[in-house]
Amino acid sequence: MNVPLVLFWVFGAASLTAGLLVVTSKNIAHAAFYLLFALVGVAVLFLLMAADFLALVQFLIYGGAIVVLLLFALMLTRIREGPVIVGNSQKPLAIVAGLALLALLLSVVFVTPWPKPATEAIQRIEVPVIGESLFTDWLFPFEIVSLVLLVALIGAIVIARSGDD
Amino acid sequence: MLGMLKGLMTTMQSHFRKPVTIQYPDERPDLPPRYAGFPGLIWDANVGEPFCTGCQVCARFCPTQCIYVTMKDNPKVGDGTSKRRKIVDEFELNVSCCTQCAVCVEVCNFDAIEMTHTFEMASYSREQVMNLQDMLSMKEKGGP
Amino acid sequence: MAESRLETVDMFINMGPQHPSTHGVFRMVLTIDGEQIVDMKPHIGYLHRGVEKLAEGLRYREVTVLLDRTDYLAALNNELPYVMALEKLLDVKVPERAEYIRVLVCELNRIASHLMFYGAFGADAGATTPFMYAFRDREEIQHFFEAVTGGRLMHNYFRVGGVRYDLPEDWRERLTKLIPHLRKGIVDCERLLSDNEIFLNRTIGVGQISAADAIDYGLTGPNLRACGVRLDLRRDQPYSVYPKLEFDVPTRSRGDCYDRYLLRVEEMRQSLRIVEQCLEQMPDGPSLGEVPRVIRPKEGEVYVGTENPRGEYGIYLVSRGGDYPYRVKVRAPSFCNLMALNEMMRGCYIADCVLILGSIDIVLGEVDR
Amino acid sequence: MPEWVESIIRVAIAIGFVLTTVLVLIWLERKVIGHIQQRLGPMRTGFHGFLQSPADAVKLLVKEDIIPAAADRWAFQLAPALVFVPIFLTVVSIPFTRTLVVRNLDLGLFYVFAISSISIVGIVMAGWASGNKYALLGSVRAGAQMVSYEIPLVFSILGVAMVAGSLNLETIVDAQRGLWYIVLQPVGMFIFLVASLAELNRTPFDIPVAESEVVGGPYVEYSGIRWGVFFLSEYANTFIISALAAVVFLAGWRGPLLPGWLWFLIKTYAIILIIFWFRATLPRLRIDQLMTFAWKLLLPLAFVNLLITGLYLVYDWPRWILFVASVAVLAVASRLVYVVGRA
Repeated sequence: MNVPLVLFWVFGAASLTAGLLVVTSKNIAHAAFYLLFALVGVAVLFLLMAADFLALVQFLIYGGAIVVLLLFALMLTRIREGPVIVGNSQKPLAIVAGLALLALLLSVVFVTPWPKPATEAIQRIEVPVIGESLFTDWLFPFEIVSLVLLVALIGAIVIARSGDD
Repeated sequence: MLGMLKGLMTTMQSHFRKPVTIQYPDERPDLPPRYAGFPGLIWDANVGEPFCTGCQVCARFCPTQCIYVTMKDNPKVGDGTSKRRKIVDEFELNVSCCTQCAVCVEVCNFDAIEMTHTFEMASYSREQVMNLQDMLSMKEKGGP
Repeated sequence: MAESRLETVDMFINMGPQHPSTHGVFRMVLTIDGEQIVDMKPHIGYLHRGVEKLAEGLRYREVTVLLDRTDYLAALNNELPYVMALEKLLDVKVPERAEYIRVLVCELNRIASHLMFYGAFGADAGATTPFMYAFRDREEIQHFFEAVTGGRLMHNYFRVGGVRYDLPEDWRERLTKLIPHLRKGIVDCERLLSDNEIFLNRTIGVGQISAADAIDYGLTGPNLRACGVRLDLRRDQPYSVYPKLEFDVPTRSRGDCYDRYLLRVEEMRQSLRIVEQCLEQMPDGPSLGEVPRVIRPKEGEVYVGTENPRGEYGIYLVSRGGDYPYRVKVRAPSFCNLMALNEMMRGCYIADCVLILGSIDIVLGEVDR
Repeated sequence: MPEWVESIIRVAIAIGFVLTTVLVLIWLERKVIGHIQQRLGPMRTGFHGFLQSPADAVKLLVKEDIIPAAADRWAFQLAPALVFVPIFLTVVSIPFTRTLVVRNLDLGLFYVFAISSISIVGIVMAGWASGNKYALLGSVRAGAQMVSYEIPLVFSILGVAMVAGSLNLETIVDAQRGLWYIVLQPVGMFIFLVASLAELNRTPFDIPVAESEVVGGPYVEYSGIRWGVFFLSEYANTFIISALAAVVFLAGWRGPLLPGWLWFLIKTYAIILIIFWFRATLPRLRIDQLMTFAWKLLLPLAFVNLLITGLYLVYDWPRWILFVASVAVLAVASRLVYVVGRA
């Protein structure tokens, strides 16, 4: 039991618990706060894997921006108290979709040839390497993703604006 | 940007000017002679008694009715030292409602009240504020 | 796609009576959509002391004490219409020196009041220093008042037929020192805010009201003149010695917060001009005319309106004989100016609403009386 | 001594230093603003009121801890910590001198922004949990403002990272041998200062806490030491941002004659004094003008800056061209402030 392993278990468990609380918590703002803890926990896990750039991005984008935006949306749109939804016709479909996602993720976990622990040290990836691979090997996917995000952004603006006239 | 710079220069200049505030209890404000603090009775040094005869004009004219005066026969009339037949017995000023308007000074027929320079009336108990006989200045006026 | 619009609910927010920038105990119930104001309902009366009713129980000479406390930032300006009304009822002549003293202290008080506006307006806009600059200069004026009237804020100085005391012996030295000080202070004030881009952005076009609307709502004083209506009772219904004095009545055209601000700064300059002329022209003579010892006016009623720093401050005085006034009605400019608030505020932001209220320059003591 | 014990001691010293600095800063600000307003500021406690801040701190500590009935207890109590912790974590990577640093991180620059961005959630949480409409308004304002200003803030400093070719703060300082980056990146410095004022909620961008509008914003319901923690974090953040600006644009500990830590402190305090000066002079912007300013002026300006810096790097221009181009951009921008603001 070395320090990183203890930290891994602590933060792993913490982010899992926080994640569970996100979906079970009744108060939607609380859910957003729990989400923050889940995301920060994941960031720490990244740190433990020596992916410090990724960890900081996780902090900045997910912790700082996404959660705030979520809270923002919550505060600006007060949903009037409606009838409590008990049953949902989409439930079976949701179960199927959830199971499918689980299966996909599990297959990824088991299929990927992870480096065996203790046999080789985890390689620290320098920022320039990330930058270079993003702009050479992965340029096309990178641009596609950017485009998709841009389209989503414009779409959101269009939808938000449509009611204004 | 220029307007903001102008403002910034102004504040920079005033930073180097002398502060205008005074450190109050250590430095005292310099009060002009007319400064109207709480009213007080004036002492007639020639006779050794206040000018006030307790006629109650001030009490009647006071807008906030904060003055309470009673009158008594002047013991000094008998031996001829004083011409005042009546003299003030009790003079009470309710400081908590006196507005320092100086109407009492104006209506007084004997010029027996004046506005003192007392303005510090903070105290720890109501009694100290209410009982003013000793807090009012009996300023000397009209000596020989 | 109409349903997909995010549903937002208007929020009610209660601004005041304990809010730092409602200038006293004013309360506004704002209906806001995000940061924008949909509707505003003013609530007044938190400072109601029943001044008008109290005045009915006081002798004539005591009433000025109460009137001091209506518009407490320009106390001397409130006493003026009352004593003028009383003089009309009593047919008392006021000596010229007394008139000059009245104008002198009134104009100084106008400057003090406008400085107060300047400071509070700056504070509303979020700047801290204007307030201190304004108080630095206002303090000097109050020192002068201390020497002249004995009071700093509440003076009880004007009397039927004149003023209570003549000016103190050293008034000329004090005033000649005071005037350049104020002139410099106004320059400081102007340099700090008038050209500041942030301030311009915050105030230009905010809380605009048209001249026609302003007249309909009964605005008077700087708020009206900022819309371009040249109405100043000192010039249009001359009283006291104002006809003998030279001053301009500045106006602005847009009628927004910035114009109201700039107009008041300009008015301070004009008032300073009047003060200077008073200093030069001050005649000798008594400061209190021939006044009956007992003030008991004949039956009758009279209305006198004068130009207060906030607009037309009028006193409607009814006498049924006897020692006590039958009715003292105050036409309070702040109260009337406040009526246009809703008109100015609709559709602006919360931050603007504070500024607009500040730019109207109300004094709650006078609104609620 | 194991490494982790040493790190803890280093962190403790750094945090202790920042806490003391905060007390000094609060006193300094009150003095400076006092003198600007021709007052004296605090004078009673100690020499020229020097002990005023400790006295205030003691007062806050012994004050009753009030949690409003309408508040969301859990979030209300957590929020101060969520603001405080990230800000004090950022101290870790600030190099006072080459040796006086808790930990020299490779991603030091990025680290500061990434970690401090978490504190926004704390402020929003505070406002939401107070159960007060003013606090809610304030926190919505804070969220909007800080999220939007983070973008120009990060982009402004990217130019420096490009010129220095590193995100390591020590390397950046070393790269400024001979020429400070304020010369090469004046636009970056300008945007950084402006955006960090907004990040810090200081005048003219103190919109979230504007006392004349939302009476203290997210902190309205807080009192006692919880409020003190917010206050502390705010000033600590002021210090850290100024220190960062000193390191990144003013070459940190580099300077002739005087020892490095002194140079560092002089530069940091110069920037802090400028921030105080602004606070004493400028009125506050309105929320929509603030957003316009960020998105329509600062962000494009940051992009232009990046573009020029990129061109400079790619085509290997001489340094003076970068300087002249930057100054020209700044001049155009200062004109645009007016035009954009008016729109």
